[in-house]
Amino acid sequence: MGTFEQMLATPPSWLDASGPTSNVVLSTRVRLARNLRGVAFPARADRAGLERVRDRILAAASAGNYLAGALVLIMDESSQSQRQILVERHLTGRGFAEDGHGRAVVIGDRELVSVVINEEDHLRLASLRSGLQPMDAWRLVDRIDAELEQNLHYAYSSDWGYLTSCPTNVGTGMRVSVLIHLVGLVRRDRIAQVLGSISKLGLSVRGFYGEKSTALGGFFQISNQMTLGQSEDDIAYTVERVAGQLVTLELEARSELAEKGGRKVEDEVHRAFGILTSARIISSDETMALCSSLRFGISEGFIDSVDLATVNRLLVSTQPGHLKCFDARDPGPEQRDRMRADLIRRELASGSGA
Amino acid sequence: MGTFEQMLATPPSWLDASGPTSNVVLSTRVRLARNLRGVAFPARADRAGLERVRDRILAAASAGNYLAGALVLIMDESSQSQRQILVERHLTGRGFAEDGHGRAVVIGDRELVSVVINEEDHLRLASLRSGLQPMDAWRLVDRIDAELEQNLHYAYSSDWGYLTSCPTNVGTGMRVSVLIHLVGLVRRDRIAQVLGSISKLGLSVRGFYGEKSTALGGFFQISNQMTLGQSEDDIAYTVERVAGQLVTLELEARSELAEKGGRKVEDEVHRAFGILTSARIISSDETMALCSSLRFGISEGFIDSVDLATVNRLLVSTQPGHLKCFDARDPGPEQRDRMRADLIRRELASGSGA
Amino acid sequence: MICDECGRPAAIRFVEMVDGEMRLMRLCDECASARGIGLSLTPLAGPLVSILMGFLEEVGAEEPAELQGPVCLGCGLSYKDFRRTGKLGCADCYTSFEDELKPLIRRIHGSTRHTGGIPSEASEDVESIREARHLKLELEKAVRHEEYERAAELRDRIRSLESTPRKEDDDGDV
Amino acid sequence: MICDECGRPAAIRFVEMVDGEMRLMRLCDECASARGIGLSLTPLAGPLVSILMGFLEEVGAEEPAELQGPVCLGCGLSYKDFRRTGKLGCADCYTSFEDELKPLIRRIHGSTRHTGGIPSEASEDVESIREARHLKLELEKAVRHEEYERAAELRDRIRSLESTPRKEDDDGDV
Repeated sequence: MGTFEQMLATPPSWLDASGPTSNVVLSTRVRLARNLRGVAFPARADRAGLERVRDRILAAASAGNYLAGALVLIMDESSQSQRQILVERHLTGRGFAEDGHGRAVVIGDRELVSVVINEEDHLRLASLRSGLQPMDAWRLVDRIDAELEQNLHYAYSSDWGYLTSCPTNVGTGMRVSVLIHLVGLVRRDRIAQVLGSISKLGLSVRGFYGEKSTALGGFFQISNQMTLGQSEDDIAYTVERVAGQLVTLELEARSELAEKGGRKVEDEVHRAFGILTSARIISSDETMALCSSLRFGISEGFIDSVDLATVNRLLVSTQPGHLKCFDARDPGPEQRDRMRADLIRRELASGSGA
Repeated sequence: MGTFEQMLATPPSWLDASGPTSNVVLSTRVRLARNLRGVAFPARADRAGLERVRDRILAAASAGNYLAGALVLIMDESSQSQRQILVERHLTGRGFAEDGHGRAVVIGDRELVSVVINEEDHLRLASLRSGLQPMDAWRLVDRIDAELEQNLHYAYSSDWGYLTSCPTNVGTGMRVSVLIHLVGLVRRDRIAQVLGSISKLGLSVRGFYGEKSTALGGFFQISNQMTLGQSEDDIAYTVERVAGQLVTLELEARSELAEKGGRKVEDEVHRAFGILTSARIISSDETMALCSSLRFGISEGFIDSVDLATVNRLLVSTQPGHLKCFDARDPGPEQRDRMRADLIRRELASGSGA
Repeated sequence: MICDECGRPAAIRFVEMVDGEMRLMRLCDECASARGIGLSLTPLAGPLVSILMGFLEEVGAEEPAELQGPVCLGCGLSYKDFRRTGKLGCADCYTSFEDELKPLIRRIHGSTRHTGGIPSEASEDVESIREARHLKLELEKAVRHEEYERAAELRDRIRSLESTPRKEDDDGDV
Repeated sequence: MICDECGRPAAIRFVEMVDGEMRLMRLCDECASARGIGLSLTPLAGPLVSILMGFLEEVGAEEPAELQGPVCLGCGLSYKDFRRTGKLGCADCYTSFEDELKPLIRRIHGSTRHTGGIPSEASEDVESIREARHLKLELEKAVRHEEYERAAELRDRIRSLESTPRKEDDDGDV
């Protein structure tokens, strides 16, 4: 079953850079939003109702094959910093870090699958995998979904499909997100054009954590905007196809960059590595920007003393919540910048290999 | 006797950081300007006259104890890049790198003493030593001067002392210069005030190579302005005393910086080291600035994997002329920035010890 | 209008989607360009921006019930409340506010008809539909790998499964 | 007046001393502050700035000989030429231009009288003077190290050496 601490000590599998096109696509996430029939959505349900929902879903999860041995976190019993860590690991949304009754999270081995209970919807089932594999991730959540359905009755309408708290999720309740690193397109000044076309294809773009990290380091999240009117396969395949095209464009841009930029680009990559292995104080933003250069350098063969998985893990482990967990008290931003620098030096020194 | 190449391969002793207060004062230089009686100064002498002057001085030098085994460079036979190297090693002035007949340089072991012939004056005898030691340097050149006088007749007036081409050198013909690293005073914003007082004490201030390096990295040259009306001892002692006060002020400023700046200062030092050991392209200006941080870091104990002498040598060996000599053709500025980065990585990797 | 980041006067306003959660953002020029929005407002927020602009208008003080529009019988949520929060209260809201939601959902999704998966209990032929769904996946893969013989075989199996007509009159259970 | 660094209009002018060589520099505000001169014009150039400002005025076209002032009989250098280059031509220039050089040298050095070392041949008591010079050095060191007994001894030896009067009437050999 495992504990929160064990989970924290084990890097999530989606950061291990083992999946297809991992040099460009960090991870793929597919989540399904579901609500139980006959119970108000979490925002308008009472405490007793939410706890009943939670217990029904936890029972259904433990009855299936996929989630039987998973870690169960009851959020009413969890600390603020545990919740923040869940957000930073892309397991729950930011809203989940705030208070709310009856909440729980079920986390499968190495965070490959998770069930978030009583966030915006009663149930959000997700799979998060390394590299670009929307179809495979969808296939996995679909199987688990089918298992859960054996024991749960979902709110569903034949016109509108699965009913969700927010109309933006109604229908399939499915959101496919790809965490993609477009440093080449940003550098070659083609990112605005490329992201512009993506929005015309019905996909939306956000930053690494959906916020101002947008511009930093060229990390983006691409996801489907529409959840109604298309089949789940179509949605997954559209994201896979568009992201695949992005990968092609990005790799072209990187080659151009490495060729035309030549030694200047190599210089920048090595400087980024030098600063990461030397700094004693470093902000989250600078870390993101330097890790971006480092990922690019590894992908283009300029750096071979550290691997992609190590850099990927840094992107998450240097977030404030993860740093906090090393210290009983909240260290505050200044102390965090020091702890972050210490962590990065430690990780890059132990260097390569998961 | 040695060759130019051997000289080039052996780091000058004045960079070895062995002298007093070497963490602040890189080196001390004392030079005497002398002209032979009855011969026009170099600017107005004809070729035959200059060659006679040169040969008389070379003969006098080889007759004494101090310069008998020294390297003799006949500049009419030397390349442009050899001349540039002499300038960068602080052996001759910039004007010497240009054409001029009858010029020669006599360079003692490890560049501790040198005689420059037919630059602005017929003869400029200099000693360049590590750390702050104007009195000792003066004592050494005075002994050699006495030796040379056994065989040379100097232009001298009892009113105006030794006569020189430029009236700014008349009298003692003596210039004492101290190459001093005031990074702490620059950072603590006290440099303007401190340098202002120095000029009131009759000393002048210039940059590392007398040019725009002034502001870079806090390297300054302090030297006496007046050469007439004071004894040589007074001149040497004034410079020693003022420079000694500067050292005290600088060390105070560094301690304050390390204390008040705390981890931020340590961070900056380590970043400088990280960039120097990582960059693939680096300009001369950036090198100067980063070496300044590194010297400060070594002096304050933040860095111990590299020693002051190594950093001192980089300040000279990364100059354009020195880089050129690795390549038969002039590599041009871009290629030089690459060679400089390669050299720095190599030197810092071999690290500590002379 | 005040910038959400720095408190200075805001210049632009847009809706950000975070995990399906709509957030109305107001930013000043500086904070907007710091977030790269000067460059990519459109890609960041997509076509939703203009659509939702009117929808998410904030309401001022509480208004009398008769002015708040329809109220859901299942959970008591008023449509006005929904317009403020962007969140429905229960499955019944979809029927209670059907007239209001239809045009909104069409603007969001370009469709008002679900064509995706069906819960087992809501479909008699769920197994064949699930099967067809996975075969389609295989088909895509086969085509991508240029295994056209296998693709042809998969296509035929999918056609035969889909010839079983879908139950269009199933109401679901709301 | 054009900036020596970038060719734009120059704002300040000063004399820089490089190895005893005077250089008239003209810089625009930007290049001046890039060299840290906005901050430290005075320390960089010292009191020489104002003194030499007039001295180093550049001359335009060549002027007739009678307007060029005195000419050195030793090397033929005109004083006007010296004003342009800042360099004398030979030891004789010091006597040929004595009247003109005296005020200049006083402004540069604050003195017109050499009190330093003497070539062996120009002094009969050169050995005692050299000796005294080195003893002074020792004395300074002794004082710095607070070895006052030794300092007292050195002081007495220096006094006895310096009591030998210096030959004030020695003309040197120019």
